Amino acid sequence: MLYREALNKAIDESMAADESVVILGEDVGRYGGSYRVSEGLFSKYGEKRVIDTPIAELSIVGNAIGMAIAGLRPIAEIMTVNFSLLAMDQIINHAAKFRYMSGGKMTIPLTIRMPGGVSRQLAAQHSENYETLYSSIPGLIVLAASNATYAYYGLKSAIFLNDPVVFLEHELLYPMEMEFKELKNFDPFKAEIVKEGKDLTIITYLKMRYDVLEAEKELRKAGIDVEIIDLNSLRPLDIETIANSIKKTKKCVIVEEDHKTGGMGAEIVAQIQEKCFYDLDAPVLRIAGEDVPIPYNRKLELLSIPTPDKIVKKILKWKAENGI
Amino acid sequence: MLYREALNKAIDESMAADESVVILGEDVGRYGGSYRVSEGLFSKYGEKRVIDTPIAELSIVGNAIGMAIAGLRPIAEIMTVNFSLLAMDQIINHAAKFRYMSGGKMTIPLTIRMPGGVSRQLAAQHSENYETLYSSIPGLIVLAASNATYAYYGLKSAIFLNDPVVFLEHELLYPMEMEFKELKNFDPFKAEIVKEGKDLTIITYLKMRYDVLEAEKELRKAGIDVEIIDLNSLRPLDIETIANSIKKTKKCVIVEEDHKTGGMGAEIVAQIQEKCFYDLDAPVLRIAGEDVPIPYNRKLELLSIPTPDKIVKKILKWKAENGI
Amino acid sequence: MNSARVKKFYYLMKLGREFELAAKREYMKGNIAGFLHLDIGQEAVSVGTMQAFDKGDVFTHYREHVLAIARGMEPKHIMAELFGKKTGVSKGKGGSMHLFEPKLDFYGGDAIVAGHLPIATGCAYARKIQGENAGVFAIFGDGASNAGAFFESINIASAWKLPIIFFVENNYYAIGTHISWVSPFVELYNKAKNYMPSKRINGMDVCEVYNAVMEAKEHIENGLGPYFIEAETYRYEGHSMSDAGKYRSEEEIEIFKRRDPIENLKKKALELGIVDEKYFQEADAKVEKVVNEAVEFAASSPEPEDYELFEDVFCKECENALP
Amino acid sequence: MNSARVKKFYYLMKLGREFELAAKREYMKGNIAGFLHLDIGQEAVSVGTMQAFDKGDVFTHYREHVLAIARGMEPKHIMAELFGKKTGVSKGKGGSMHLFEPKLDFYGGDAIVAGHLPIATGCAYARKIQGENAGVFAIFGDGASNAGAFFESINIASAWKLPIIFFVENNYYAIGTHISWVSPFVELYNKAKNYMPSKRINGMDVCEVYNAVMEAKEHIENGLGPYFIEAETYRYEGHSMSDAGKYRSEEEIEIFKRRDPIENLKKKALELGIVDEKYFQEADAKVEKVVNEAVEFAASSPEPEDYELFEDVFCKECENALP
Ligand SMILES: Cc1ncc(C[n+]2csc(CCOP(=O)(O)OP(=O)(O)O)c2C)c(N)n1
Ligand SMILES: Cc1ncc(C[n+]2csc(CCOP(=O)(O)OP(=O)(O)O)c2C)c(N)n1
Ligand SMILES: [Mg+2]
Ligand SMILES: [Mg+2]
Repeated sequence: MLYREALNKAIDESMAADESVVILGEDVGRYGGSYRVSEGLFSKYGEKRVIDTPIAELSIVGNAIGMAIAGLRPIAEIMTVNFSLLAMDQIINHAAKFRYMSGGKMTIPLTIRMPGGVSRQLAAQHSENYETLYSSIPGLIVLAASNATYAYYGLKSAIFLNDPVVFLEHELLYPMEMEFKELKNFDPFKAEIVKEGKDLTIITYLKMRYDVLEAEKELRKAGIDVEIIDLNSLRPLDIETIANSIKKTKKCVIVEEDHKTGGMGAEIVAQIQEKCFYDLDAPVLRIAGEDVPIPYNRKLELLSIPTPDKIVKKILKWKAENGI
Repeated sequence: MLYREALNKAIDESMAADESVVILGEDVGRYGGSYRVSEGLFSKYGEKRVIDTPIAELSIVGNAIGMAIAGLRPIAEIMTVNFSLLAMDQIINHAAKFRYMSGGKMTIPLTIRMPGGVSRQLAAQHSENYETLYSSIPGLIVLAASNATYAYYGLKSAIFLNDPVVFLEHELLYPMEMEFKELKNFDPFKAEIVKEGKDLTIITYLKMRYDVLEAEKELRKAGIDVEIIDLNSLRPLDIETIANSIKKTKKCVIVEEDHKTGGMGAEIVAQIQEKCFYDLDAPVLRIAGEDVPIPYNRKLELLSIPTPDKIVKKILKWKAENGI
Repeated sequence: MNSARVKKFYYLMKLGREFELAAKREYMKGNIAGFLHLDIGQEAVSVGTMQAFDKGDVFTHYREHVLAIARGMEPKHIMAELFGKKTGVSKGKGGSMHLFEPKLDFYGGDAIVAGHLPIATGCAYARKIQGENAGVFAIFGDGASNAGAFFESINIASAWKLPIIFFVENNYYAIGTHISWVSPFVELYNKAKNYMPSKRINGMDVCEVYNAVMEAKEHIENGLGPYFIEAETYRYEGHSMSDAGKYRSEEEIEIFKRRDPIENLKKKALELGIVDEKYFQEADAKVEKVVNEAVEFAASSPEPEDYELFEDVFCKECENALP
Repeated sequence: MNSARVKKFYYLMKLGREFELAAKREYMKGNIAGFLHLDIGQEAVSVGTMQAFDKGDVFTHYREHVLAIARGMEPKHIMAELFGKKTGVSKGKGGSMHLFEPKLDFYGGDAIVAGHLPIATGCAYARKIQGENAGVFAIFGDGASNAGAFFESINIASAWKLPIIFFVENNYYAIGTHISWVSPFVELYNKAKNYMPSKRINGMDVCEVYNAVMEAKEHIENGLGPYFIEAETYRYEGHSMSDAGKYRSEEEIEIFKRRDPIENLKKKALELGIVDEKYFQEADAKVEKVVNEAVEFAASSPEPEDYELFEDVFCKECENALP
């Protein structure tokens, strides 16, 4: 199943099952979504429930909050995470706070989908990972789908949770063919152990999962038995799964595409050292994007983010430096 | 000197020295600023340079960027940091990226001042610390003034730097009478060692400086000789000063008012463990705001943020737990 | 002028006024803190609108006590909220700026200027597709009419013919900023008139406000799309308790005080003989009692418990699902 | 119609068209990547506006190659930027969407829809207080006319009587969304007409565009405040290279192609006898040469060096000051 098909299936089935589910965003309707995620939904569910909006992100989210208050379950699509900055006030000051500041009276069952990440030469204004802008906010749930299975189950969970969820997708994953696993039990907040291993824990999420999987092959050749954890949920963070792994491996690397400073890695390191200080054999290594806006030129673009090759090199260097 | 007077003096002298310095924001002109920071400037410099804007934060920052492009040195005041979410797109997608994406051709000498923090019972939409929303962004400089001396010198530096600076102030500090030190050499990016000590490093910034100073008195009574570092600059982070202190004390606590998850503390911990892993006797302790929106009720509000009393208790507990 | 209606208007406006005067006193005593925005002078708007718009959803900003009272919220639960008590409408977590009561379709209480307008617009969209024609009432200040959120909302509401009334309380000031400095025109219905029927009314006259909203309500109920009303009004007090309002001349304030909505309604009703003096005395007495009870209730109510700090971040079901 | 001017218009429009056709070819070959938005069909707007607005500051969005050429930027440096080369106008860091040239007062190249409008407005404020009356030209699409940033800008420009021309290229589509679905009216000058002089023109006619901007320019230069022009136009291609543009009927595209700005200018000039066939042949040959040279220049230019990744985050002086 393609990644985007899994998302489409989750939305389609949710809309079929529950009349109150609606989707809104730029080009989500007649056009089928700029990444084809909402393809076919307009003709199936009609213009009332599949809503083409103007280019007005503040209103896309604001309108969706209003719909949620009125009893609908809106899925707001922000065309890419970059434009979500325009909707930040609605997401943070409104969606995330209404329940609390009303003493629990307001319920905002809202899903905000955002494609993001460094795609291919889209330059600084179209290539961002802003996950920590959301994962640092009380009142929000932040999920990040790296694969078709989680895309499907995670998005369905998001739609039917009664609280606001920021649902992150990665632009390079949409056309990828992926294995789809039928699940009996699904917990959207649980990290996935992608591969078990005993020497080293690598924590990652979204598209970097695949770069880590590539890197793992090389590391295996170098005799390192890696355990790979895909976070799935960025807020809350499944620190249990992480801590259990580190108790076993004693060593941890975080691979994220986002700029290093202030990225997800920072919070993960902070929680790890709180939970596993005495378990660690070496400092946690953060492999992340460089602290620069993303350049257009392909060579520079690739230099700005982790690649399988760089992941391997950095890990080997770090091991050598720390004598582990 | 009052904290707000130091800020006023910095703006006043900058405007007197350089015609291109202008200030814009809601109520900054005839009203004198909602925290009286721009008092007197309207009558002195006139409406062309002291600009009362509509309530349109996106435009306040956007307009200021345009002024900067035209050769002015604008100081944009966002009435409080909470409203800066509306200007996020201009700050991050524009101010922070224009230079890079133009290959160095565009220069944006812009200062964005933002009062923030948990003041007194202003509730969830008016009580935030959003510093990591900015300190995680390449292309921005983020300064945080905890005292009159830094307020004055730091703001002047910000105004005359040729890159965009987010300048954070704390609402509770404005009316505080503070010592003002004349400085010969000033580096806005250097952290301040507020107090030297040998047993324990406490890192803090903005209003928490004063809570830490209070707590220090108690800790001293308990025989702990604390070193206190006030960051001043949140991006870049003066990790040298931090690392040097930890090499000496072997123990570190971070005190921040912001919500713990994804706060400044996370990045600081991450950098500390990168630089000082083998120096630390215990995990770095983060004392921070709780992960909830800020409640109106005073008792709950105080429970949601660090106080001198809580700082002392948490440090003593942490010491005991780690046998240090 | 209908006698029963005038009585209701008078009672609610008076209750609003006295409630706020009491709140002001309690603020000075330190029983209320934070930002307290008084509606004094603007009661005709709060009462006239809510009496006319008696069904449908209401979205408002932080200057909202009288609106909430006129909508039917209990004064004692509002006062308790101002006191930050557990018995407050938002359990003491919201305060003056954040009154919410879904049971009355009253949705805050938003302290981000114009922030509630896209939300109200989205709610109107939902009501339209749900086939509920009572629609939405969104009220905001002159200052909000310069915000992107406002403009996007009138554009969308008009494009999609949504059942929503936009009601701007033009009291000329956004804190210390006069609308004429920051808007090309002071008559704000000009901002909407290309998008929807728009009119300017005297917001110091509760009957005029009531009639205008009744008309607007009919318009939206008939599926004719949005409607815009600008009411000229004035706040006698500063912007909030932390503002002395010194940027306005005594004369200007006097001019509006002469148009006081409560006094003038009473005078007119007496002149026309539709309500007698006795009613007003009784109403005033009742108001006094209700307000006193509200203050007592608030004062004697318990504080929230410590554990409540961590409640209401998410709904129970989510909280349980979370690790 | 003045012969010299017609020649200039023709040459620049043709250059724009051929430049973009070359860019399209190079994109297919893989020499250009990312988002490439072609202006084909809209050249009358890009050329007419820039020929009229020959002083002052220009702010634009991502569909900008022809505008940049008409402003005087070297085609080869633009093409090199599209190739991501060190010799590109933005050193290969910006790409097609981010062309900047402060020497020509040409400020991008903004890929956030409507994001450049508050910036242009602030620049106009600065020009006003600096006493430079050439003012500012801000161009954007129909899609941008629904954004809060657009509305705030016309409100502020009007309130402060700023020297700025707002120019909307109404090509009816924002990617696949027709303006009629998301705006209450398709004639977008209605959004501005309460705020400033506003008119709608035929954007397929370069002379009409030129004349309208000349008129607007006079207006802003005389300190009369902002001016709004809506030009009806059309892009023949999809939104960007990743969009096939299938949401539009062949007929619709044909109707506009019949109004092609380049062909029609040529035809008219020949009919009127103000420019002869020979000029057009020479111009076409020159265009071909310039475009070929641009492609060769781009192809043979070096890539940026690795270390450049870390340059231009801050200005040198700041970089040195930073720890
Ligand atoms: C987005 C935003 N910016 C600034 C503020 C600070 N602020 C609170 S009320 C206010 C003035 C609003 O004036 P108006 O809309 O006219 O309403 P009024 O207070 O007159 O009822 C301002 C600037 C805010 N709450 N939200
Ligand atoms: C704020 C924002 N939202 C969404 C996008 C994605 N996007 C890029 S171009 C575009 C359509 C713009 O249409 P229009 O303004 O009519 O200009 P045109 O492309 O027709 O020239 C959209 C939605 C964006 N770049 N910025
Ligand atoms: Mg007002
Ligand atoms: Mg368009």
